[in-house]
Amino acid sequence: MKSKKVVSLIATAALAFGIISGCSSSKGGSSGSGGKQVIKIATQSPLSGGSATLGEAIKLGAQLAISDQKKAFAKKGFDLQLVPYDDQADPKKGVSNAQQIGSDKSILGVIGHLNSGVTIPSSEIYEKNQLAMISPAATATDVTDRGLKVVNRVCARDDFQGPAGADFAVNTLKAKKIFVIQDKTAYGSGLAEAFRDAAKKLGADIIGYEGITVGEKDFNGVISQAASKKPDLIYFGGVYAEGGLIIKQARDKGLDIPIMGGDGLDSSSTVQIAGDSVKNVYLTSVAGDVTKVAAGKKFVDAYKAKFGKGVESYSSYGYDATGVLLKAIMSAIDKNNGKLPTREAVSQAVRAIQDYQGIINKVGFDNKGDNKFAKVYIFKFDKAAYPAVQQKAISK
Amino acid sequence: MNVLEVTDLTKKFGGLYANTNINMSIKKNSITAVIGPNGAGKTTFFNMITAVYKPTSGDILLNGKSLVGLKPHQVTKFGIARTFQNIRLFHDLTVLDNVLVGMHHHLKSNWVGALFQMPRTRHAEDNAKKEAYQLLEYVGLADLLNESAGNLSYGAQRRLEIARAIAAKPKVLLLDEPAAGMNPKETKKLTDLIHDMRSKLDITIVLIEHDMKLVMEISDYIYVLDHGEEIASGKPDDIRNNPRVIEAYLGKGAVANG
Amino acid sequence: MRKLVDLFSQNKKAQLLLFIVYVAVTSLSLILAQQSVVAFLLLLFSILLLYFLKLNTKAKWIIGLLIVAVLIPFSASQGQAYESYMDVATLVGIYCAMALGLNIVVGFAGLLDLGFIAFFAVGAYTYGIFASAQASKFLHFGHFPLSGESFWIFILIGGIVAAIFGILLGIPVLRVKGDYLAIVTLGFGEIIRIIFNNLDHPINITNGSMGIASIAPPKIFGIVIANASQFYYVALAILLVVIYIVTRLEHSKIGRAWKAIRDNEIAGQAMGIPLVKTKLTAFAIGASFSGMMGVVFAAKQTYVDATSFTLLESTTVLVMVLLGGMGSVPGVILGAAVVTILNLQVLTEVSNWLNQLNTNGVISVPDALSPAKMQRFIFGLLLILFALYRPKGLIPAKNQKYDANKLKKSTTKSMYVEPQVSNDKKASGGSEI
Amino acid sequence: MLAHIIQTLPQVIVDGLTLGVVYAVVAIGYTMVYGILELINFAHGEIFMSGAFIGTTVLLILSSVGFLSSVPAILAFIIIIVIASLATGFLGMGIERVAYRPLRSAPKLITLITAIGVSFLLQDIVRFIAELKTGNYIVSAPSLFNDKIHLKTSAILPQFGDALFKSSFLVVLIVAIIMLVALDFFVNRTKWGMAMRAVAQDRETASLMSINVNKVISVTFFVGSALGGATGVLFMIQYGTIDPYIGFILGIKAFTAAVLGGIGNIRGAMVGGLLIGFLEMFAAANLSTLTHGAFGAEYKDIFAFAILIAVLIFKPEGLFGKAVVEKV
Repeated sequence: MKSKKVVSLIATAALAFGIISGCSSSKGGSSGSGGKQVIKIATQSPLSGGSATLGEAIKLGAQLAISDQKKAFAKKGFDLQLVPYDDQADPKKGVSNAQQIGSDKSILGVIGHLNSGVTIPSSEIYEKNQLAMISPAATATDVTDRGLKVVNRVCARDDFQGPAGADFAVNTLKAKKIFVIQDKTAYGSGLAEAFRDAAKKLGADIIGYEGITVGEKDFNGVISQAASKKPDLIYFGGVYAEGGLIIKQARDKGLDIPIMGGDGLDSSSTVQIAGDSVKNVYLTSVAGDVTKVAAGKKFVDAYKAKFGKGVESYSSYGYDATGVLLKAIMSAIDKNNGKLPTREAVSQAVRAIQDYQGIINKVGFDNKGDNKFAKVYIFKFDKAAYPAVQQKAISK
Repeated sequence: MNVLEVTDLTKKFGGLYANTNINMSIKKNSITAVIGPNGAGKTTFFNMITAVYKPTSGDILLNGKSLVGLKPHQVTKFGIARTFQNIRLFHDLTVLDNVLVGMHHHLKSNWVGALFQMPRTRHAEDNAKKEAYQLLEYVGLADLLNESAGNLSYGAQRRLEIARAIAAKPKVLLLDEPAAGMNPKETKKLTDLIHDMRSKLDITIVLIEHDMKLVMEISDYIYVLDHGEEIASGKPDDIRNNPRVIEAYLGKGAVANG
Repeated sequence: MRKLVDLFSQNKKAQLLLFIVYVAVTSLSLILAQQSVVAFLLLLFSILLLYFLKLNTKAKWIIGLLIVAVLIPFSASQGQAYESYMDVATLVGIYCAMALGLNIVVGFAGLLDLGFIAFFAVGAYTYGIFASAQASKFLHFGHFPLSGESFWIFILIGGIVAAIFGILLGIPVLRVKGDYLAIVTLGFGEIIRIIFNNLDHPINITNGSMGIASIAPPKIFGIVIANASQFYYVALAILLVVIYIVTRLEHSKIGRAWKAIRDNEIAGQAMGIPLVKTKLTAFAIGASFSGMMGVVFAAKQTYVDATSFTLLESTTVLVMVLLGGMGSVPGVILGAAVVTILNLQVLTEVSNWLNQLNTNGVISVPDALSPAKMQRFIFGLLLILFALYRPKGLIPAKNQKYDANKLKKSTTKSMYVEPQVSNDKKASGGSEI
Repeated sequence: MLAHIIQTLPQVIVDGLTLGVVYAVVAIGYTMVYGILELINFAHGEIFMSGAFIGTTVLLILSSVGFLSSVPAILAFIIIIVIASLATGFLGMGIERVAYRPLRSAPKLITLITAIGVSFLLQDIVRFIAELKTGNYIVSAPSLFNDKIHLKTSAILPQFGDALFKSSFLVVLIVAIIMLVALDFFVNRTKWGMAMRAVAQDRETASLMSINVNKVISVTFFVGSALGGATGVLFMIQYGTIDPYIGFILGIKAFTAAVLGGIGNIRGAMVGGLLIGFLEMFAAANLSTLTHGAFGAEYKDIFAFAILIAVLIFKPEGLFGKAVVEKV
């Protein structure tokens, strides 16, 4: 009996100390290299799970922006650092991370999240900590409609992207009968709903509105249903993992009609999964084609050189969002006579930004935190290659 | 007076008859043995009485009330407790807790009472524990009250099963091969215990047993089953000399030769 | 050396002294260090030490409560990471209560439930729907959202609704046994999640995959509870109630009945235990703990959607129970604390640390191996190792010991008057073990 | 409404058959292990997934060395499926040896929990190998059989629409049928199959009859896992994209199929798999038509689980199983 108890005690102690020793060295000092004051920027995006490709892009974009501006901050006596957090696309994890981010006083701003479902609860914590958040990708209307002071985004809202897609589908592609599929996530449903409502208003006939299960590989049932109803266009609200397969399986069923999706399809993985079937696929994205402008080409090259992979849709927005944040921090530093500004000052400075020249488009926040200059871009895949060809840019 | 009346009890598994038209009348405060070769359907018979199996046809009456269609725990409440051929104790519970579980149906305590530590519940629990301890003393396991039941020796486990069964305050106690695996000394003590239970606790006992010495010594009345059918019944002496019984046990030749 | 250890394990005063020194040092370091996860964890660890001290139960409870309710919040509040620590501590509380609920079902009653998180979801949605504008979308009377004061009633309502779900699930499901039960509950958990994720049409009850946002924070005496440090006390209070209920029930008639049917269903029935009723009580009570904490969770997050209630979550709670020790209340609490902290704090911290080393070029660990992504790997390994080498968990379940002397001095008259065969019980009972 | 359902029926049957045979072969893996050990091998879905990944790896290696262009696709396919099934067969044996055998006398709950542990472990190991190699754990493979086949079902009955499928469907179907027939032969006609059935009946008696029980169990795991791995390859061939999490939900559905057919009964598992595959496809295609839009395709999984629960409640022994009476 006695020995059992001792064993269990030792086992527990070993486990606990194992835990502890693991993070004993993780104590972040408040002074960085060369006695400079540390300014940290946190990113929160899914680095694991089904949308990791997109989450990773945000992180890398931010990383590039920070390494670009490290010198400028060093001149002022600050050491700029990035702390990436993995929210696993899980609201609970996001909130818990947000608490940790909030408690690290050297963090002056957050870039993230990818998913609106995670952004909404986490931003409540940022608000309490007066910590500025700029999302490159959360498109749900609720993100900014709650009127939080610290919440901003550089991308367009669902109620802009969805209708813009609907407009293109109905008026440009002349689709009369549209079949809508969505992935039953906050992102996919939000977008698909906005698209559906707008398309209805424009006079299109929505002949089906079906949900699929994220993580599955066989969508033939829904596609058969679609095929039998002979639509002019299929719209998919969701991300590439399912989108790519839906495109492929629809083509296998002889559906050579245009298929349209949102920014969740704006990834190299879509092409990888769908292969040649990706031809005649349209997508709306809140991020434009970076290669269209000179600054963008430079960005693409720098990104490739640094990380060894091509840009994804949100790479540039991750970069821009970080750029906006850093600009705000810089101006807050200047206002504070070169000393470390407060979080409050930074979040005010972020909201005050009216005219920041990003890689593709400008950034300027309205009183809710939405980007006044946000645009929606329409792309089309002509061949099995990423990125797709930009067709049109739509402003508000 | 008969406590337990079984009439035309039949159990069919698929196309196989495990018990066919069994009739028994068991007198109050008697010791009755059910014997028969392996596979004669003795345990099936016990299982029907305790509602583990539902009879295909026939009736079981306890003090005139039918038990057919009841759930096993209801049968216990009516006053039948049992032990098992392959011992079924609550291995991870202590010896005393095992006995306490036996008192489940007549223990006046419910979970609301337990939550709020109501005096009535507490009182009932205290008394139950004392009673359980006395039962352990009775079967000779009092020293082991805090031991896990699974750690007991074979003989002790058998006795604990009996203690647990009488904790349910049954009118009829069914013992399924209580002496299996016991040495002669243990068997002797078991015999004493069974006798004592009958005389002191006013319990009617029905037992399945292969140890003929024990059966002959202890029983008031014996039923013999073979191939699911009742082939003989009577006092020990009658059964000892019954040719059908000898045939069942030793085969046809045995009778012809003898 | 061995003697010294023995001596120390006997000496109450020395133990107590060392314990006090330990607590003082860790809480001081937590106060002085601006942000030290280590100090925080070490301070939490003191609870475990306390558990192994040779003190009487009451003293342990008082000391433990003082540490948990006063010392930890106080020491943590001196640093910047206050809210972060308290958030983790709140989640520890929530998961402890859930794990204790599951422990009733799995540990006591021996029913493997792989869909346990469904009840948490039920609780969370119950509060979420009525404490936000969501309810007005399908109810055409009453004013929604309900005010934050309703939170306190909703803790009860959430528990009751979850218990009802537990019974509804139990009635059909309990007809199957063992492995089948595991699969059916798993299926049921998934069904509940899918339904919550889809129930925005035909009637919009849960707002589907968009989730329910802007859930009213609780209010008491006009004070709005919005910070993790405040939720901590709510969670703690409920957890204490849960612990009280669990320990009381464990040593009551129903607790014995649960364990009896776990050990041997057929013998349990033969001893007069109504099988279905007993199992259903286990399901209902276990579920109600989960439901109560679901309410707290919804209020804390101010947002609920179905992504928080996946199968991985059910398994996480199961890991807690198994790691701590099935059927062991202190074990399960420890298991829940270890897993939650591991998940939320340690893995994240280690990943961040590795990442820092990566960016500074000290070492190069590929992203794929980041510990934060290894949750399944770690859980899987823990499950296998514990099942193989320590199936009874960190703190194995212990049976309540009875004092023979107390039971001997009987005042009541029993029907079993004099022991007959107990004369030579040594020979027949004890010696053969 | 009915016209629409009839019209899509040929296509639904073709698609349901594809998914159904995948379920059926995976279900057999569950049923074999359950029949012999009374253990739900939770990790079986992950063995299926591992098979898919091993197959993809072999395929990618073959295509990178230019092997694919020089030989017919069917030969490459045979090489891939053989390698994958051998590898997963040994994987299954190894899992049994390490994680299940030491626990054979332990309570079932514990074994079930290790099985869940193994399943998590495999998911993550495959995930980080895939991620290390490709930077993304969703892996796509080049397709081997891409010809489209047009089945003129409308010629049979004018109400029918036509069905379209890829040639990979035929490969999947034929290989699955070959595997099912071979297995049936193996279990019912060979010495090992007889030993397996004997061990499933009564382990102790079998061991008295000089059957090496451990060896038989190992063989069972090998055969079941090899089938699972081969099915993974079929899945990869048919759908082209895999990730480390495909095994879990598919495993549960395949288990549902095994239960539906009567667990322990190999032919039952086949029928159950086909039935579940077809019902799922039918639900996805027709639920919203049937309920006038109240419930859409997103409810199809509820459909599958509801069937499982209903079967377990009303006919726990399954459609083809025999009721077991517990010996008291």
